[in-house]
Amino acid sequence: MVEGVVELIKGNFSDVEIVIPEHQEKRVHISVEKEKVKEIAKFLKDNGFRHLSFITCVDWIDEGKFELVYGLYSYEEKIVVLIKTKIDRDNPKQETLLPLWDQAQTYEREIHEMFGVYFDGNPGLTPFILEDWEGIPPMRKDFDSRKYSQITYDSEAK
Amino acid sequence: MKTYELFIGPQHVGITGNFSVILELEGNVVKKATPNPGFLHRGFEKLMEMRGFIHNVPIVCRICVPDPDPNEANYAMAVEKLLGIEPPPRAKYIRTIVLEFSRIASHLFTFGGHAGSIGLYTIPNWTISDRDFILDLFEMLTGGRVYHIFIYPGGVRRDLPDGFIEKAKDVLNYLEKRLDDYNKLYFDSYMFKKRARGIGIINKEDAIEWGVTGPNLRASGVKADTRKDDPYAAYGELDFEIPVLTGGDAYDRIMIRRMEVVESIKIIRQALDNIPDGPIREKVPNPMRFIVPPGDAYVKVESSKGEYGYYMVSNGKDKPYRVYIRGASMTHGIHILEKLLPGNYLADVSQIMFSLDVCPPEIDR
Amino acid sequence: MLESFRGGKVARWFKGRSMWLLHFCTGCGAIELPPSMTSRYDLERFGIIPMASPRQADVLLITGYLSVKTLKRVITTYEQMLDPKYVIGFGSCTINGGMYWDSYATINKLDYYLPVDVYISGCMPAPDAIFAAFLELREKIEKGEANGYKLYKIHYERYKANQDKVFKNRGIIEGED
Amino acid sequence: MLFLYNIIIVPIIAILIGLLFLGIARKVTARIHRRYGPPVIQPYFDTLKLLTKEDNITHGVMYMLGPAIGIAGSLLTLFFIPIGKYALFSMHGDLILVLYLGVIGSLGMALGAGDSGNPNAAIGVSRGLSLMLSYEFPLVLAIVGVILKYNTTSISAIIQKQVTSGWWAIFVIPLSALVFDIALQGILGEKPFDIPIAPHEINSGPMVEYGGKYLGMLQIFASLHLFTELALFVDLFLGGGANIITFSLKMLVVFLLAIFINAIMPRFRMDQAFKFYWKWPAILGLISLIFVFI
Repeated sequence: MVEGVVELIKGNFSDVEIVIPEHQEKRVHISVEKEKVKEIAKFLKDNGFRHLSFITCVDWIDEGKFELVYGLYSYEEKIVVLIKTKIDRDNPKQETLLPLWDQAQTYEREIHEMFGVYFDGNPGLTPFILEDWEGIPPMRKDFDSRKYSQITYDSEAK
Repeated sequence: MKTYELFIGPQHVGITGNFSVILELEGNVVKKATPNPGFLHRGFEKLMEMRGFIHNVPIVCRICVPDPDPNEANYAMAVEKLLGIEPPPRAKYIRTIVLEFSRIASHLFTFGGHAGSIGLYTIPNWTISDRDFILDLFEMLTGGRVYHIFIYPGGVRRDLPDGFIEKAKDVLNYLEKRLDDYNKLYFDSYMFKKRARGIGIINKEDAIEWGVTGPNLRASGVKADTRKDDPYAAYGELDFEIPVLTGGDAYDRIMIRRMEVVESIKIIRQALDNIPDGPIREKVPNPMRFIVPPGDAYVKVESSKGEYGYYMVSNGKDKPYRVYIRGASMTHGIHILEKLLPGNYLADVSQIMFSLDVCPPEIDR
Repeated sequence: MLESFRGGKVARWFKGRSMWLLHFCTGCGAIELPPSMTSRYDLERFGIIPMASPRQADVLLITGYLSVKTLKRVITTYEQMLDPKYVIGFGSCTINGGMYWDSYATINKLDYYLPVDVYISGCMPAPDAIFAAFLELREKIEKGEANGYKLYKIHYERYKANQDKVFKNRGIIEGED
Repeated sequence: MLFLYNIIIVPIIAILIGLLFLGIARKVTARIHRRYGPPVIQPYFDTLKLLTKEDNITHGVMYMLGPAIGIAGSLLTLFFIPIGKYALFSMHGDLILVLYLGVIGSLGMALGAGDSGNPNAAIGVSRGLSLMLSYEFPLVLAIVGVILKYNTTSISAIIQKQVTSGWWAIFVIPLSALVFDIALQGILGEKPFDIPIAPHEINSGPMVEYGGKYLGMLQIFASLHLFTELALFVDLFLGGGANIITFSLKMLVVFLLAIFINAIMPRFRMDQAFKFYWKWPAILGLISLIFVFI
């Protein structure tokens, strides 16, 4: 149950903000400091949340922050927990989750490529989906896809 | 022994789409596999940030080509969650019917692909042409064969046309009959068992740890299905089983899909029989000013490949602030392939990919 | 004499009746190819079968949008094919970018980078449309109008300049360096 | 004069019939797939189209010579195999000679494909040679059975003895015929033994770099090869034929059997094929030999 999970987290971590979103069953959103992510992920993993669903990133350009979102799922409780943390946009660095889940590699590689977030301790942040990409990572809000497409693809070379 | 490099794809018959795996081989045995995705990258997540909430409906279905409807359902559900509305019951049933037909169509495609990869070309011809009957149904219902643009936020686009229920039942009866034919040639075939048994085994613990989802997870012995665990559409009201096998090899991964086709037929029959009357669409904001209150939501459905999730963030404007799409093949196609392929023969590489049902557009988006 | 026979009417007639297409799913249009090749529609009745290697194929189907990463492979593949070779642009995406017109990853007009003989409009073109395209290509071949491969040689500078504009690093195709 | 005439006319007939058989195979397979299928003469279109394509690649001398060696090897074999009543060359021991010559064509292909420098082709060649190693053993067992039964190594004499006794060898030594037929599936490269050209695994294997006129030559080689091997089966086990038409019909029956199996079978992996050939057909061949001795 959602309440059980909330109690569990509250009992072990004091400085986390827990939100149970409206209209959404079986979801718990928690916000933590970026240093705490690995610790809390490890705790949740030991308590049944063994499936790393996804890792993603949201670019809050007005605040100057990147928000990393980790989705964990428990096959026993059947609840999704989203761990959110905000990191600095100018120097985006975060500790890797590789020691906990091997498959974090795939997601971290993608975020590195699409947002330019650097994951400390991840050795394989090589180009993934894009090839020979130069300039700002494409998923950032200040990258204008429409303009890029117009310049690059809408006209012939002179 | 000397190793050499072999490219499987992107231009290769044994690849599940536009995708590439670079193999390091020692003789006939794979030593290292490096999947190289990105050939189908269109930047959907970026495109969706540039389009209004209602303008995104036609493009989301393009994300996974063989099984497009989970995308539409996911997108609609995410918007509904943020708006705080529920679709009417009739719309939920119609969604269930469409989703399950889409699952059968996708599984038939997988059977064809896998049978082709072990050299049995009769099965692709049969399954893919039988899949066409489902596409005909879709054409009747939505007007499109492959992309349906049918599941809207708040409901569905059209009601069932006249004669649809009878025609759908005919197709189901026909498919059920055809499954016996496939059995004779494919599922019960001695050669199929000989080729597929014991190939690419994922055991139960690894399956959970590596993030395997969907039919591939159930083939490894974990009873987990979003349709039961986190019911959406009308699945909570219908009676169906979750088939589970324990082998975790290519054979079981194909057989579990065969069992799922039977369950899907059962689900559609129930949905067709019990479909309630009523409206098909909940009131949504004016399409010209489709504003969604700020918030974020993670929704997921069980697609034919596995857990298919959308994480949507809205900042109260008329466009989504960010949409993240979690395709099931993201793990299956990259991480699991890296783990599974080493140690196998070159001859089984394509078979393993098809049995995992890797769908490259989901990875690249 | 041999040369004139090769380009002659008889040879063209055979070419129109045996179009081998390359098994290369470059985009989502490839989803309609299996239905058109299998029992219900059966492209093989026109002598059209998929071929595994570019050396053996005559027709390159560009099934939908092309990301720049794929375009690089497609051009290499096209250059590996033997003359005479034909290109069919499949779906709206090859004509003007389709619904990915503002995407940073996909090209908009295939015609800038490769000579296209026949276009199929729509998204996605149904098997009937594919059949129509192949029959039109056959007609063009028989009339000797399907000259894309010659144009590619004549205007190679132009095509290459366009290709170089979108490739940051042409070089050899690396898998994983 | 007649001799020279035949040396030209026989190969042409063989190629035409071989290509027609390939067309029939495609049509029959299509019908099993519940498809309409291409016209029966589609392989003629394909071959002629391939021969008129321009070639703008080269991979070295062996690459170009490979198909030629293949065709030459097959032609040589063809001349020693009686077709209908007519045998171009006939002598004692020609059955053993045919066994040797039959390999030359495939070796030519292997040399050519190996020169193309594509790893897929190299893997295909190595698979092809391993497959040859696997089916040669049961094949030889079957042929030794025939030789011992009729006490001669001349194909013409074997046909003669079958015709005079009134019993075809397939009824006298059915096990040997069965073993030969299983080996034939591998020789013709039909499923479950189409391992060397498996498209899903190695992108059509040895042929991967061949295109244009070289592929056209390979088509001709394939048709000749098909004709030769089927003719050998008909000669050894079905009592040859009175004229070319009955002979072709007998060949067609054997070929259709191969096509039916081809359409309903997945393919073996190489190690499985090797094990299979050295197990069941080998045992059956040995049992057949014991029966022949008794």
